[in-house]
Amino acid sequence: MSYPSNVGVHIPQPSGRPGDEPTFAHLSIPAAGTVARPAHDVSADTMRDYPYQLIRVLDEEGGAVGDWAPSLEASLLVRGLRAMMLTRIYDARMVRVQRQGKTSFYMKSTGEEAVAVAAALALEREDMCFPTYRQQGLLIARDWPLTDMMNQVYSNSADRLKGRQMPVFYSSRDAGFFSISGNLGTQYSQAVGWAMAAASDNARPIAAAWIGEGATAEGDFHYALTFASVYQAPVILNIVNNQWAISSFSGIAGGERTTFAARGLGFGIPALRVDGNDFLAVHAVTAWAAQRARAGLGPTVIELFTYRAEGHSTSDDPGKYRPAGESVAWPLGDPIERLKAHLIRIGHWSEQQHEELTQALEEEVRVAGRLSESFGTLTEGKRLPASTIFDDVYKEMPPHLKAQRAQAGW
Amino acid sequence: MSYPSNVGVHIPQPSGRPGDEPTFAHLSIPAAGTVARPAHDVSADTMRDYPYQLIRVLDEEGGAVGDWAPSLEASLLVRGLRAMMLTRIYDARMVRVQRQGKTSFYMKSTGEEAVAVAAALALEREDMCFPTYRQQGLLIARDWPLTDMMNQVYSNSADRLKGRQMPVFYSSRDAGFFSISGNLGTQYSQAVGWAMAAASDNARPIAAAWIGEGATAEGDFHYALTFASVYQAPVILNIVNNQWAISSFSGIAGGERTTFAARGLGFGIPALRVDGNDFLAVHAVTAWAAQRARAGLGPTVIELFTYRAEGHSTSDDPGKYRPAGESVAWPLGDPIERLKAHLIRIGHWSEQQHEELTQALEEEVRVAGRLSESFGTLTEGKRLPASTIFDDVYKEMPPHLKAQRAQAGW
Amino acid sequence: MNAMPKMNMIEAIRSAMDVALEEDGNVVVFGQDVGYFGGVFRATEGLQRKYGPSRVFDAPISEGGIVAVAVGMGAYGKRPVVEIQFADYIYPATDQLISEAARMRYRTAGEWWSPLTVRSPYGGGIYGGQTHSQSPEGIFTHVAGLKTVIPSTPYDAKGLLIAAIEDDDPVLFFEPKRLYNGPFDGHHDRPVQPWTQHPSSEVPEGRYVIPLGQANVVRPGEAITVLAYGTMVHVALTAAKETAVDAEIIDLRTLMPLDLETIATSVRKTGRCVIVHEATRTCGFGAELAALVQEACFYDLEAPIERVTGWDTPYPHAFEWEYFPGPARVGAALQRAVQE
Amino acid sequence: MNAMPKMNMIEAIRSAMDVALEEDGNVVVFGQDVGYFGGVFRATEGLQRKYGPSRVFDAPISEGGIVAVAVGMGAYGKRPVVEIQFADYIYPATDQLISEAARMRYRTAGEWWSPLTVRSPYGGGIYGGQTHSQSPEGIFTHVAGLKTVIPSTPYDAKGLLIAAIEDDDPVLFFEPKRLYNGPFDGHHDRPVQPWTQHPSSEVPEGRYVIPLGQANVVRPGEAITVLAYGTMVHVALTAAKETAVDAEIIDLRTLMPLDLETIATSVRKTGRCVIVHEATRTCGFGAELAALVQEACFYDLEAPIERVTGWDTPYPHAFEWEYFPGPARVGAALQRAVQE
Ligand SMILES: Cc1ncc(C[n+]2csc(CCOP(=O)(O)OP(=O)(O)O)c2C)c(N)n1
Ligand SMILES: Cc1ncc(C[n+]2csc(CCOP(=O)(O)OP(=O)(O)O)c2C)c(N)n1
Ligand SMILES: [Mg+2]
Ligand SMILES: [Mg+2]
Repeated sequence: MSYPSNVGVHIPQPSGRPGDEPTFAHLSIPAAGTVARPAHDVSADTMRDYPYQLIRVLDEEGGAVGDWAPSLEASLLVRGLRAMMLTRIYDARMVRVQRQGKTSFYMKSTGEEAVAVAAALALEREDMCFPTYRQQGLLIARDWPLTDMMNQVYSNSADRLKGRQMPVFYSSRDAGFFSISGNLGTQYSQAVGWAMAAASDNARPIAAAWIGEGATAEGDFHYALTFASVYQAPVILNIVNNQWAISSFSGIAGGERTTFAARGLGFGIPALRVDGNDFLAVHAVTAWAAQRARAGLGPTVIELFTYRAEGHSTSDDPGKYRPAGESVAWPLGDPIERLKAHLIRIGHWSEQQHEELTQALEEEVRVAGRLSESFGTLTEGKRLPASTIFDDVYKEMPPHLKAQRAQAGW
Repeated sequence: MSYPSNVGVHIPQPSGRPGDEPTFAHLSIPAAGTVARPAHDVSADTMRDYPYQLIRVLDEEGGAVGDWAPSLEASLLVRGLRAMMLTRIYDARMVRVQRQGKTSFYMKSTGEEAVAVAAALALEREDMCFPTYRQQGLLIARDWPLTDMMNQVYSNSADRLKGRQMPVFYSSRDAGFFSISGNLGTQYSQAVGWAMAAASDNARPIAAAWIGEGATAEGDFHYALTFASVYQAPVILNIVNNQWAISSFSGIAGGERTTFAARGLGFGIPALRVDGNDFLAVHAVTAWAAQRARAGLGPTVIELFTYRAEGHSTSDDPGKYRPAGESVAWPLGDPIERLKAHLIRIGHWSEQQHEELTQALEEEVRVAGRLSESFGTLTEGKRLPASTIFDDVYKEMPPHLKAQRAQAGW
Repeated sequence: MNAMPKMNMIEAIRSAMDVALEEDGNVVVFGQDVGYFGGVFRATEGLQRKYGPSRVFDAPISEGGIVAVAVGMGAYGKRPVVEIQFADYIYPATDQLISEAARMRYRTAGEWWSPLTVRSPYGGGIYGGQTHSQSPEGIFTHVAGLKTVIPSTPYDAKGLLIAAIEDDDPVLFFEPKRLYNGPFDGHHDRPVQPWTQHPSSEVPEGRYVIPLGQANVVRPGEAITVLAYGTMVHVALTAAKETAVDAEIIDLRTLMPLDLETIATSVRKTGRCVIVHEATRTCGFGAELAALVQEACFYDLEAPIERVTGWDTPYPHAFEWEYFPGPARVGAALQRAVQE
Repeated sequence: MNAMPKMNMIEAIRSAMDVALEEDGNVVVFGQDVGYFGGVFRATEGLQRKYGPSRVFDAPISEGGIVAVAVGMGAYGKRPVVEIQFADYIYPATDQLISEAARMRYRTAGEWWSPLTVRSPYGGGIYGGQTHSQSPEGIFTHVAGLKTVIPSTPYDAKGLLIAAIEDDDPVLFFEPKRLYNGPFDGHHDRPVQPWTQHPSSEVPEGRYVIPLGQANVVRPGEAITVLAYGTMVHVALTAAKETAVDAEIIDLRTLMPLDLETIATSVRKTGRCVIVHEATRTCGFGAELAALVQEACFYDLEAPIERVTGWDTPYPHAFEWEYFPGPARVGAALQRAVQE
């Protein structure tokens, strides 16, 4: 029996399902370097065509071309490459330990590392990030200790979050990384409030927020764009369009009729659409938006066009809803391979250096992992006293919680 | 002491406050007839400039000019004129009776009559309307009995809504007028669901929804545009931009940076911006959107550019927050006067007919009022038994409500 | 007729929707990932293939939009069954549920109504942390116009869900996700036995209804009345077994409308009452039960009514079993109460 | 020092924000129409002129956005005080309140928190119909991490609001709009006396605090304990006067955290308890109070705890006085209870 098609109301369908040949023929991918770079202070009204373009810098040969090609120190590019590689290796180990039953859950960012890492390197360290669960690259690019991240994933005795949050729901005030919420979208509108507060103090830091294309359907996305537009908040509103929201393709989020960048146009917010697997392009658009925000010129919406190369999480099996090999067919390639090729092309990197760095990073992750596991895992070893579950509900524990803690026998 | 201005964060300010000269110099009002009318079935991508234009048909001399000028029977125009006049006279009486203490509250639509009346006449009788509290013109244009409306305003013994709703929160399934909610915006997303249901039955009726520019900041506005875009629902999404939301000018809703029609652009929904005080223009854009929806081509966003000529409600005093005489300074004039001038110009109306109609309508409202008051008012005369407050919470009254009704002694 | 099929709770819930889709062309099922994929808990698996994408489809990640659209569809004449992927994510829909669905019939004196069913997995015990473990029923039982149903077995789940879908009032149908695969007894450190070994896994293929508003005495007893629903029914049974307290255990099944008569009859007999739920204690549904029981049975009560519930904290990831009101805590309460 | 100024409740609330804005540069006040206009109930009148639009400003009609932005500002280090124009319109903000503000401190083990205050007029009696009359406090008192405060006099309103603003946890501050202009005694058919004739209208100009979590015995008595808050405190006083029942009337002032000690001490003395609130009964805050009182005072109770509340229906426009639990209904309950 062939799969039924809908009648009457339109129900979006992806380009393929399991058993089909993966295809991205419906995407038009312009060549790198074809989009002009406006001055950072132009009026949003002059930029109405940007949501329909795709800013790309790295070409097929690893060259950096066009207006948007940033002039960055090779050392910074190597830092970026290293952070992306470390993120991927970290993800791989965390999935392994989850499979070993040492924690309950994990979420990879494979194929999307540039989204977080390039942004982190284009922002200043004091800028506040309001991420989703898929921007662990921000913490890594800001050199946050892997062991601390692992402690959270393990909910172990050294977890600063006291075992309260699911794995990957990190929080680090010191790293300018806001607490991850399980409720999609809430961080997006909060980021605008943070940015409004900073602006009202005439402070230098700006805010940057990330949201998945799927979660743009939540009310908080609308609140964020509305308040950012009304109060011209210094915030970068990133939309990570990785084509999938668990089993739903981007058409279910409203991606069939226009781009997600166009959402910004609806509010008169300058909106850029960028190749999310192109480290240089992501760095360039982030730097542009940050300069604009710091100049008091308000928010920018950035759609990062990328692809979720792996399952949604360790609980997910993408083989159930999308064609096998879709990630291989993805036309924008892999962010690590592309930056690597560029560095080699400009003579600042080699296959051997790459191999050595891979080894070194794997060892770094192994060491961090051993140290973290010495503080326990979700299922074994040291853990915090159970009585801690009554802490931090309020700043001071009210009588009814003291009574309940006593009832619990702690 | 001069009024303080803000520092740091941008806080939008209107063009004037009490004591200032009213000015609309910041608005650019194009001449009538300057916007081209696309075929009803063009792709939304070809219409990206429409949100930034203003569709006008009636010129200063009462002529109907340009592509959008509809060819309508004079009799229909007179019907429209009559409905707008009746709406205004009805509003005036209801405010008088509220001032007399016969009811608790009232809301006028003065200056915005064309928004509802022209749409009602461009839609089919079976099309379902999801209005706000300011589209009473829909009921009147659909010849709904004034007495029935007044019974609701008085919450009297003949009120079909059993005195449960505040005045003007009408509901009429027979008139295709959905129940008014006190919670702003909720009807907008519901309309999309109604339209999706109709489409899935391949039924002919479409849905039309209205929302104030202020309420577009609610999540339901975002839900409506998202679902309408995803499922290509046959719905007309009207945004009534009457410049004010109680004391907040449209800039507080996000009107400073772009038009409200542009919100539709963000979702790839064709979006038109129209002179809301121009009966012919409102009729024309509504007919265009209805034809498009009925042809299975999905939703249309329409921004109706108009002005709230009076206070928000009988509880409001606009003199406290906007310049006196702003409604007189409003550059788009009065919808009744403009249609009247057009009818006279084309030889189908006269000052004398207008005067006679005014008299007749005032008498009609007086008669309806007397009849309604014979069923009681909020404060005097017949009312329903108090025991009815326990009805309709559920389809069948559950035990706990029977018990409470007994406790109440009814 | 051939042997009764065995179903776990997910299968029973799927079967209920299958029956409803089959019997009423106006039933539509939608929500996040419920279409092609069949839902993250597989509750709608195969239904899109069987009934087509216009009746079973994926929705945007917008709980508010999902319920709003369901209200609109209901006004048109459809009978929407929507899934909120986790009860923890129902909050963006509260305005449409409380201000719209719940009040539509009342504010229009019956001219419009909202015949929708909102399915949502609730409760903890799957290491879901604070955002995949909540039990928010007590927020919605406070709202006049809403009905709230929580099943504890596959048989009840199917009969109650069909009743909920056929009901012309808005019904919240919270599914104890910890029971999807088996009658979890509260001992997280022991293997869960599958539903197949439980008599209530015998579920008829076709349509049958368990009327809303009728509680079920799952264990008759003399010593004390235990009021529970969802996961806690099985925990209470375990506690009674392990403490050998002759408890009369009542599975409420429907929280609103509540079967107060069955409750009061039992408490008048036993003179004692313990209330068990997984939700946080303060202002949880147990508070209403305690208030009602002492109003109805004051002169029969021989001991204070005790509530055994989740603590008044968010649901902690690593310490969920310290949070969860398991057999030990319930059993201790039973013993305290009978010794009073 | 010169004579104490007289304030009605709106003036006292305005004065509290004035003090907070003056003393702490991080306090910001925003909400719909609160800026230039000063709020539809005039609570912020003059504050924008005094402190400038960057500290007191109008917000879009987006309750969810208002609270979300307040959470973000709180994370930065501001102390936001936001107004939800009517409590009936708080629902679009439930996700940000319940999932975010309430849990921020917990989920980050204290690394972040949400020091915001949400002001909102609640309650009926102004012909506001079902969408301008609600009392939703019972929904939020169920949520761990939120505090809920409801004043009953100008003096308390100012002291409690300053305490709420200075509090580092999120506080819902529900204002009984029927009391804005006078101590409404529940007799809607009689002229309301202004606050000026009430001792609690003497309100100091400057800063003072009424600590959260402390109830107030507004009328000592021996025969029965009455638990009330907001508007119902004055209705209860009227009922006691009119029935000559020697009731001890406790104004809770803070619902969460609750001053259970003051309540239990009183009930142990009187042996009887009536709970009064305007919100619908089922799962209202009165349910928690009844559950707690019977837990704490079971052996002292001589009669069932009765709840006098709004009926379990939406608030009807034309029949609000049939819905409202006025002095007659409260008085009857007092008499029933003392006669038991
Ligand atoms: C409010 C809310 N609704 C639903 C979910 C369940 N959920 C978790 S992730 C996810 C998909 C998100 O997709 P997208 O926003 O595209 O981000 P991605 O996973 O692709 O990075 C869903 C539906 C949730 N966490 N919160
Ligand atoms: C959810 C919600 N928030 C706030 C209000 C209070 N309120 C009623 S009307 C109004 C202004 C609406 O302005 P707009 O949407 O522009 O419509 P208009 O009155 O101009 O027609 C406000 C804030 C409400 N009714 N519902
Ligand atoms: Mg995605
Ligand atoms: Mg308006």
